[in-house]
Amino acid sequence: MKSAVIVFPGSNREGDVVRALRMAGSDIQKVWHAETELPKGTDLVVLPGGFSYGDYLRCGAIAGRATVMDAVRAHAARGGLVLGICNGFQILCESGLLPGILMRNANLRFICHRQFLKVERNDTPFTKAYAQGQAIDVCVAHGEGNYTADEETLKRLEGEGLVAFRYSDAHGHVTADANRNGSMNSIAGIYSEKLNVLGMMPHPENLVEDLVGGTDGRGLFESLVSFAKAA
Amino acid sequence: MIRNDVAITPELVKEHGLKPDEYDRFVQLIGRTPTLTELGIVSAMWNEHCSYKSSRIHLRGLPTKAPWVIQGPGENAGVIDIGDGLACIFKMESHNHPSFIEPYQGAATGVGGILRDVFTMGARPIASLNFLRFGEPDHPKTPHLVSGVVAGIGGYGNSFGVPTVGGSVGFHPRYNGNILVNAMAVGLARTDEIFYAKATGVGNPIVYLGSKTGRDGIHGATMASAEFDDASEEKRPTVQVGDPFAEKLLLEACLELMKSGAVIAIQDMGAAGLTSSAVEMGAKGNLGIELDLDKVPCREEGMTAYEMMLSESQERMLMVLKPGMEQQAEAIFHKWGLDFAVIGKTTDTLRFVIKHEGEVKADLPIKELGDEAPVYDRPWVESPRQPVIAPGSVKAPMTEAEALLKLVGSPDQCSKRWVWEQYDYLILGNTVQTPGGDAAIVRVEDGPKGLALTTDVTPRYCEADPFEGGKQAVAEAWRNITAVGGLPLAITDNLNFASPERPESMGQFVGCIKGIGEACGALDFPVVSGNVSLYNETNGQGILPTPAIGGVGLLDDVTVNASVAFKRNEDAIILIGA
Amino acid sequence: MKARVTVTLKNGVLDPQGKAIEGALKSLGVEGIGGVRQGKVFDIELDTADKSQAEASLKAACEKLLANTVIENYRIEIA
Amino acid sequence: MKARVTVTLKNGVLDPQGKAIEGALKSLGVEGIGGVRQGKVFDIELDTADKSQAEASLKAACEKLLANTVIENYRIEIA
Ligand SMILES: Nc1ncnc2c1ncn2[C@@H]1O[C@H](COP(=O)(O)OP(=O)(O)O)[C@@H](O)[C@H]1O
Repeated sequence: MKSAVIVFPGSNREGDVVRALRMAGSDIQKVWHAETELPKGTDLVVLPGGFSYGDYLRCGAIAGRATVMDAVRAHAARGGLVLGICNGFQILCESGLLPGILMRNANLRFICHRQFLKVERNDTPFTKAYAQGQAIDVCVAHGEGNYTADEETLKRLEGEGLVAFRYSDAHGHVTADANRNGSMNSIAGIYSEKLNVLGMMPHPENLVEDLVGGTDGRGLFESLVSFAKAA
Repeated sequence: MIRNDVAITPELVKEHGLKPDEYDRFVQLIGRTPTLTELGIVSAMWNEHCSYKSSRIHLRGLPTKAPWVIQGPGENAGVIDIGDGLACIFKMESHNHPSFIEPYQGAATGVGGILRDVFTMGARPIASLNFLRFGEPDHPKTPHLVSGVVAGIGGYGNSFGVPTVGGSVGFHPRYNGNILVNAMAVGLARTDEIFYAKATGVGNPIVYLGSKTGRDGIHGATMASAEFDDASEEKRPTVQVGDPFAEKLLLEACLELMKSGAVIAIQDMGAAGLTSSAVEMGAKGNLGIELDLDKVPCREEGMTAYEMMLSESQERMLMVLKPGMEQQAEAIFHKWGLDFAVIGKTTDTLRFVIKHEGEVKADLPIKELGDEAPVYDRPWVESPRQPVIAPGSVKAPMTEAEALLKLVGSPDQCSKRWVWEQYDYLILGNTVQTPGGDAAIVRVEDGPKGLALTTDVTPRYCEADPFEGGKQAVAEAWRNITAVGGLPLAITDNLNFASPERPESMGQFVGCIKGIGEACGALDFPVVSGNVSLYNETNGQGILPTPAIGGVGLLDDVTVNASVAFKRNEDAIILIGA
Repeated sequence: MKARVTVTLKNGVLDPQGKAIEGALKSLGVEGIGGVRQGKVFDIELDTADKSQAEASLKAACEKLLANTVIENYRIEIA
Repeated sequence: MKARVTVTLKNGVLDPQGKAIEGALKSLGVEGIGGVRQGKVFDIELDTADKSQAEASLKAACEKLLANTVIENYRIEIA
């Protein structure tokens, strides 16, 4: 599998996701934000975490309009896989690839902590390695992860099964306590209509080794690699 | 001919923080009355912060050498060899006063400054820590200061992309009017790719890199005295605002430029900005420096030479480049969207010459600005010994259970999770031990090595007995590192004290340094970098003597480490030590 | 030429920041605050002296970047 | 009663956000933008009908929370 990791000037978790992808067996190329094309044969585009352009206006707003995003949109339209993590999720929302927006956390603070996620479905290219309803242990690190969308959009996301992950407790129960940033319906990640684009706030790439906390994040990258190999 | 359009009055000299005898010394040195720009330059070079005039003779006593020390105090940061061709570069620095005035920006720019010190030497920052002291929790200012400082540290580090892995928070009424915000940064470089401030070669280009220069941080009192546009109704704020995004760009651009082989010398523009960075580069290299301020990228219109030389605008660097490499360097900086300008050259005159708008605004002997700075052996008195209290004579004020509850519920002892949850401590994927333990551990690249990092001091011990307190602070850092399985290698220190002009607080300073030196010597744990912050007091009330120690240790195999948590039911609990 | 662009949340869009500020003001003892909604202003210098050209530029700036028109409204005032 | 509070950076204070936006607008091909500085607006509902009381509350809100008076100015407009 070939992954293209897009690097914006203020990206800062690209190294983390490169490491996770490499461990899962992917080839990786970094792509500078000013590029107009993706490398030939790209299976997966990754928008990594960070503060793409300082994120002073709205997170991901400037990056969502960067040159390289036209190529990413074309890739997604062809059915290609796109994964946006944290700032990457914000960029996907700002670029129109996913609906809704990430607003300031309910307590207005940046929060970094371990967090369980309930896997809503395991029949997508991103989650085959997990069980449906499984609670996976990952971490979050963001100041603006409060998922917000209008009623209609929410209804559509829920109705069409496009919610990928929800904040939950260790048993997969979706509780108010587990939803620390205040996201609507405890949404931690969503898919595009065709299930080929995933945006999520938590960082699976930071939990791929026992030494640094755990391995529950691996499944996501392994799912992607085996999906691409099968295709 | 050097013109002087502003009369240098005793008041103006005083506003620049120079004592009359210091000013006389300067006049004698240059053989004439200085210009306003020159007065500004010398006030920056000879203040306590830059010249270490009250602390220098005492700091000389600290052990700074060991076989693994590559660079001790005197550069932007200390450097130690950690094997495999890798060096660990680290330093701690205070931003106490700015953080009291504007907690968010003060703390943020403190983090930015120390990160720059580390990457100026060619290192990529891999961890940061902080040491914080606030006044009483009930003091009306405390909540505002705490939330601003913590948010500022997080805001800068999180965006820059370095994990904040450790630190310390404490409260005491003696910090009511003077909080402490000390930040430590740790970076990694290859031992053969370390960069220094020393300029070499005559006629080499001096380039300015990073963000534009504004009127940030120019001293308030001098601001008022100089004739700026009276039209502006608001008093110009002197607060510096941090831009972590620009800093991240500066990091990447500097590292890329260093790789290209174009860099001869580099110095970040910290406090006293362009002045101290340029003087340092020249003086260290035995060279003169000539700057043409018309070339300096400015954010505001009509900036004077005085303002440019004293601006503390953040996220800026000064470099000496190999001749002929300017274009290549410029291309790298433009790729990262940063300013780049050749603003001067090295000379063989040993003079610091500043030109602006066709005039020479300053022409000073460069080495003397540093070497001839006043040095004081200030009077000090030994801190009075506290009586030893016989344990038997103390009556228990409460039961053990009550005491335990009170202790764990106290602001100093309670969990600091609410602080470090606002820091991204996981980014880079190498945090093996997170905040909340004795020392943090970060893996070095992909392993197998790891670094153990901690910041410590117990100020009330230093108040009770400076010598023992200084020793204890080093010992505690050493113990924290060994407790997680690391071999302690070296420390950085941040000596926060009250006014050196009061013999009692000078006595505390001297005592603590002696204690630190003694412990460092005994433990083979040298001091490789540090910072002195004096005059921490308000209305004659000094802070507790607070020499913060930042310790670094090495784990050869990072997978073999110990943590504070009890692991299993029925495990034996063993108490060791004297 | 100078202009000010004001970007505010559309009615009905939740504003966690405004809510939090409302709460904070109450706990600081500031009386009589019924509700708060936060928006942004941009003070913009324009290189042109032609008003209609300025308006076109500002509109483009708002639509392309300054406002997220899914959730935000914008208003342009040229000084 | 309704009011709007506008908070802007004082002259000379660095505005990293404005700088980033300026750069982005240029690279998006929006012409004629010379400079951008970003501020905040707060649209506030007041529980009172008494204008002077409202003014006092708003002033307190600004001084205590809405503006960082070390680096920001504020302006209150009551509708
Ligand atoms: N400001 C801080 N930043 C990061 N981590 C902190 C901070 N303050 C405390 N911690 C974490 O919590 C632990 C306990 O805090 P504290 O009691 O203040 O320090 P110590 O144990 O060094 O006396 C520290 O060792 C550190 O891991």
